[in-house]
Amino acid sequence: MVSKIGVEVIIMKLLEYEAKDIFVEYGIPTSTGYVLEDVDNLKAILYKMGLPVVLKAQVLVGGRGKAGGIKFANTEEEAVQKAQEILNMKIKDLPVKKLLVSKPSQIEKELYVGFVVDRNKKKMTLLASTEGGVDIEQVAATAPDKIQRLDIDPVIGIQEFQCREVARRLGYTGKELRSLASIIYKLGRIMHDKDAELIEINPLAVTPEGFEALDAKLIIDDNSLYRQTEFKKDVKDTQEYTDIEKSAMEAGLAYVELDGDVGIIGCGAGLVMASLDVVNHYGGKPANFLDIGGGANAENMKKALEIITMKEGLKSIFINIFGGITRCDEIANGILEFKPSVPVYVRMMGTNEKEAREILNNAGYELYQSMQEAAKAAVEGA
Amino acid sequence: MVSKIGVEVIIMKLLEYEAKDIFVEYGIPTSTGYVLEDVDNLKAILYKMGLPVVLKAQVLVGGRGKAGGIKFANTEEEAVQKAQEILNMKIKDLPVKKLLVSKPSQIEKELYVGFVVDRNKKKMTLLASTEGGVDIEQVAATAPDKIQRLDIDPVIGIQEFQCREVARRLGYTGKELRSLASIIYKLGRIMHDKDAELIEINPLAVTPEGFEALDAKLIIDDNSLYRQTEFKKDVKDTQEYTDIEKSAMEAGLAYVELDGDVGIIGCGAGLVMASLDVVNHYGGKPANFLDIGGGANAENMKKALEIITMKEGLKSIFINIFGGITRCDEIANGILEFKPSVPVYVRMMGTNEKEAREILNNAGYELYQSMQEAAKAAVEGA
Amino acid sequence: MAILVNEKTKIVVQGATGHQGQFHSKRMKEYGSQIVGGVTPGKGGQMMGDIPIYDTVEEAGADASILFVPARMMKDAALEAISNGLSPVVCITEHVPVQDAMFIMEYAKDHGADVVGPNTPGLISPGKALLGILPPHIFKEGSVGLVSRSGTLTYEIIDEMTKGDIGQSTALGIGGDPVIGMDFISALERFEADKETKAMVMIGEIGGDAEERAAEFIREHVSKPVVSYIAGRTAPPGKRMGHAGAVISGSSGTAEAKIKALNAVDVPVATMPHEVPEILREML
Amino acid sequence: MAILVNEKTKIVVQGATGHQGQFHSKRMKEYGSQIVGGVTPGKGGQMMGDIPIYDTVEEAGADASILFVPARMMKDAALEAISNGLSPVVCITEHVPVQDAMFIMEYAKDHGADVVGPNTPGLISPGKALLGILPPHIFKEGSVGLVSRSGTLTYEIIDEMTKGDIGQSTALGIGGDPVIGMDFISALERFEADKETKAMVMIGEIGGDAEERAAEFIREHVSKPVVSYIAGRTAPPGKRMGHAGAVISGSSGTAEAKIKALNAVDVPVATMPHEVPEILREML
Repeated sequence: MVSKIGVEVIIMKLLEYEAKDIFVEYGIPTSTGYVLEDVDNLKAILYKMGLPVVLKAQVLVGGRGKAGGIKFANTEEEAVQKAQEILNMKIKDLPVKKLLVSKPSQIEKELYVGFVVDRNKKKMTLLASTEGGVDIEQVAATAPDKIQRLDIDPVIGIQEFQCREVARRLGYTGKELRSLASIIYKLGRIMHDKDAELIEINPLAVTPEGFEALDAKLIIDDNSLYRQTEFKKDVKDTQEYTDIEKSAMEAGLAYVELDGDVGIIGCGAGLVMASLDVVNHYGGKPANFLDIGGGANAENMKKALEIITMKEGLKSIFINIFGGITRCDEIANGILEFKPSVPVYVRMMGTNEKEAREILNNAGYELYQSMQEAAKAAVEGA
Repeated sequence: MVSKIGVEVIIMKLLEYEAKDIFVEYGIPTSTGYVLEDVDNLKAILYKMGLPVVLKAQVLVGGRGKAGGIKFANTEEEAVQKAQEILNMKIKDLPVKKLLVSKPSQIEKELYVGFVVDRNKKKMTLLASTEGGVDIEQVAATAPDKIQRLDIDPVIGIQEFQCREVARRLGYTGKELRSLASIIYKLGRIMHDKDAELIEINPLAVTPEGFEALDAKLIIDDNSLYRQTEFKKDVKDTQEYTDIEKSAMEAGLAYVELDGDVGIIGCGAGLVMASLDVVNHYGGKPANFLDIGGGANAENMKKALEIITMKEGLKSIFINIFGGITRCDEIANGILEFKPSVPVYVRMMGTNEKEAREILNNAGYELYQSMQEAAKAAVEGA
Repeated sequence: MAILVNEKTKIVVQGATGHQGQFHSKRMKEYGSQIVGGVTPGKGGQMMGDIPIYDTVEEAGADASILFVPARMMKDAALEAISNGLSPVVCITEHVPVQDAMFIMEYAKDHGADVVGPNTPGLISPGKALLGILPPHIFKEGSVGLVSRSGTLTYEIIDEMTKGDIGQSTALGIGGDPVIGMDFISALERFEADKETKAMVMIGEIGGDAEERAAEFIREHVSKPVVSYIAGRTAPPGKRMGHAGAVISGSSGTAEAKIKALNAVDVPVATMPHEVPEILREML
Repeated sequence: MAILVNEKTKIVVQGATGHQGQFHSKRMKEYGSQIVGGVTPGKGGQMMGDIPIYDTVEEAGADASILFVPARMMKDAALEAISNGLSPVVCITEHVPVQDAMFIMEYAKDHGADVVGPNTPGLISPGKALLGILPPHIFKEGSVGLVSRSGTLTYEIIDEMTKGDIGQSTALGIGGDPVIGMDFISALERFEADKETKAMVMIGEIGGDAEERAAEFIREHVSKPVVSYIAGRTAPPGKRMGHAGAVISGSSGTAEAKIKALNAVDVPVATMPHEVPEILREML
């Protein structure tokens, strides 16, 4: 979810190079390099760095390697050509806007180290494995004994000795144990200091020079924005979202883009998800998830309609409101403020339902009382 | 005790204005002003500040007020004259080197707020009282119910709500409760962040503009020097110690200056204290306490003799060594390296006692086996 | 009976003088909840209607607390309630940083307090007490215990239940955040122990494995009938569906897995919300 | 019997490879203590004589720990020992920051571990085990338990005892810092419970009120004879007499007050160290 504070929006996921900057700040040995937005300066950089180089698309979606977003180059010409190729790519529909140029490392082995928030234990938990370079969930599924876990007491915080214990359980000893423990400890400090939800080094390479973070993943808890101001960004400057998603963020609405043609607006995440399910049940394909939240007003409703109609190929709209704290008449007034070009099917119940009915009926909208009926009508109207 | 790291020595107690600088950094409302070492710029300062002013000697010993170290001035002439008076003063034998010029506050009431290390609870403990401006121990003795206490869990740390609870128990409510709670919280943060052993605002004045810290006491834990580097000072730049004490600090020896004429050197604080007591028991007056510590070497012993003989009026020296880890022969060699002008009475027992005896007998020293005998001889020889 | 809160529970409202706090304090009191006071540091001594405002929780003499404080003040306010021995401590506020939530939960565990939320509509024991922002008029006193990760979806289902004359012992929203206090298991455990409760409804959604773990618990410890509904059957992976906790990560957290786990322990899962009371009626 | 440590106690030495650690590991082992290993992170796998060195405490399989680590590493190392269930954890190192000491003690309390020190010479159960830096040759197996805030002063008194043929069950230095783990009371409590111990010696000094509180405890809970010595009768107020904890603050912490409190519960206090065995002999 995205929090809105003025026009600034927290972008939770950091790009590889952004996360690596924080690793460097904390003294974690990290493979860094230069970040480019075009190939203009690449030759000068190659002159400084030498060859070969590795070129990595800076994107926020996974599967970058498989999509061809990581390339090696041995000559200047190859580097320029491949850099241009990457900068021209789209990975999972998102254009690549930045590129990280690094020196390839001499990899002897790849480890995995990361911290996650464990919902069940209500603690931040370290996961570490000697099986790095692959998805940790895959390791968890196929070789769970290869993963070392450590729960961090939220009141006491991570302690250095715990990191040494983990490093030892991974099979390390002596100097390597100290280096690895230090990396784990620093990673845990970042997790805490920066209010991260997830931090990951995958792979953490073993090289002849020691450990080195080859990739970096860092997701900041958006609810911590007020104290993690360094991560505030204007939503316009981000890569992670589509234009409609960005507009929704700016309006403070929870929006998820989907493939179908029935637009869905509701109040409360659970009810909107259920609306999606019901539309699907009747053979419809939801175009989106849009939650105006509990206690929404007319303005929120109007904005929601504006945003939802930005979607191409939209054929009908299903509005599902259960008025608990939300007042139905307020929402009805919002609906009247924006007239979409596709039919709108409204289901409203609860607080001030009667007033809402009158408002909408006068404006020519039909009101449904049950979720199923309204969903069915929206599917048929699409 | 004083730690020595290179030639730098931690000076644990901060002067009023130094502590106030930290208060200001943390946002505690504080009565500040200008610090002077002579009266040259006083007129210019008065021009900026206006009159009247209060002039306060910056010294590390208590009882400054009673000693005349705090004076009010209503005119420029008065200010210059009184400032000069204060800068010419000695308070408890220490010359006043700095003066704080502040605006007098309109005091409606005086509170006390401070944190101490509670040895028994093994926690930092807040003491707060509406009876400020006097010694808190006096309040504790005469009106213990006027003191609110709060123990801080060392693992969890101080929480803001606890400070509000204390402020309420002191009888405050509304806005004043919030201000007072905030001051208490910030004070607790300083205690923790700066590794303080003691922090005190006495008095914390209630003025028409709100609370204001009129005085400030802050003692830093010398053992935290390695991480509290801002408090490192060269021992030469401090006011708190006599020349002999400073020399002892520089040599890394625990030294306390006393009034008598029998110099006392021993290994281990408890044994040196006992040596003092025994000398007293036989009618002698110890000139000092000097602990060369466990595992001392010849060089430590030589330094100890050099330092102890700096004391004027010294008449004899009692050296009391129980060799556990300390090797008696090592100490004996140290004794030979410096020849004081007063008689030396040595008692040695334990590890390598025989070798030590030989070394010292050859050099003409007499060796005692019991502490009492040696002490008695040193008293008689004084 | 009912669980967690009843007509005798003395309730303090932390953050009572804010917009939300004022509105809901009045509403809870009107419903019959014993609101003994509000807390807003700095506003102690005022009266908000007939509700006295205090600076600190310890003055109010309450058993339980509900919090409407801003997210950034939640940790301190919740610790205050817990430190004063209150339970349950119901955190309505959304957007509480997850590290603060973890700290609160660990502290609560050490002090033996129940925390509900954060990001929860709270709870209601119909006819006895409302300790939340749920619309009380849709509830009806009865013998079905309900626990849910969702707010409005709960109202939807409650409304259908009440219209079908199926009343509730207690209905509890556990909150939509990844790290929350009471979870399905702790609620089911109490409903199982509560004599008044004859059956339970568990409303889940995608994300995490709370429903799977609840299914395990039901197998071992629950003798009363349980009906479930899981929202997000058709949600795509990798997207947060409104709630911070409602996200399918890789293959984990899908509705499918949850439904399978529940069916495996003989818990029927309704396909659509309005089917819940129908299934319940068959089982009661 | 003896308290805290005996011939069966498996001991790990943290900070074993440093100058002090090496010297005392060897010395303790020679005395007969069961030293099962040393710990120095980064040096695991080495041998120090016949003592194996590990990277972590959990590898050593010990019951108790003694720490020679630098002061700035004490907190982490002590937490490691405590977290691994070791007890007692004997912190020899001096100059440990008081905030670190407080953290260690709170953590130890939560984990039920006994911490001795910091800034302590450790302890010895003569004839059984040495877990400290005390000079073992001056001790003699016997039935007097000794607890002390001071190192060399203890040796002084032990030496007189041994020469007077009064042996010791266990002798324990609790450390000269203001914040320490085990104190007089916890030591006296164990000596009282230990069948082998027939009498106790308590060596105090100026500063704090540990002796006064011990006197209270003796009145209520100690049936065996106790003899005391208090160092610093003639120390001036406001000065730290070598130990960080040995300071008279205003009117509190004086030797006079301590002696008075002890005499009030029929504990004789020797005027000079050599009188301790004389008084003991009368009482045994």
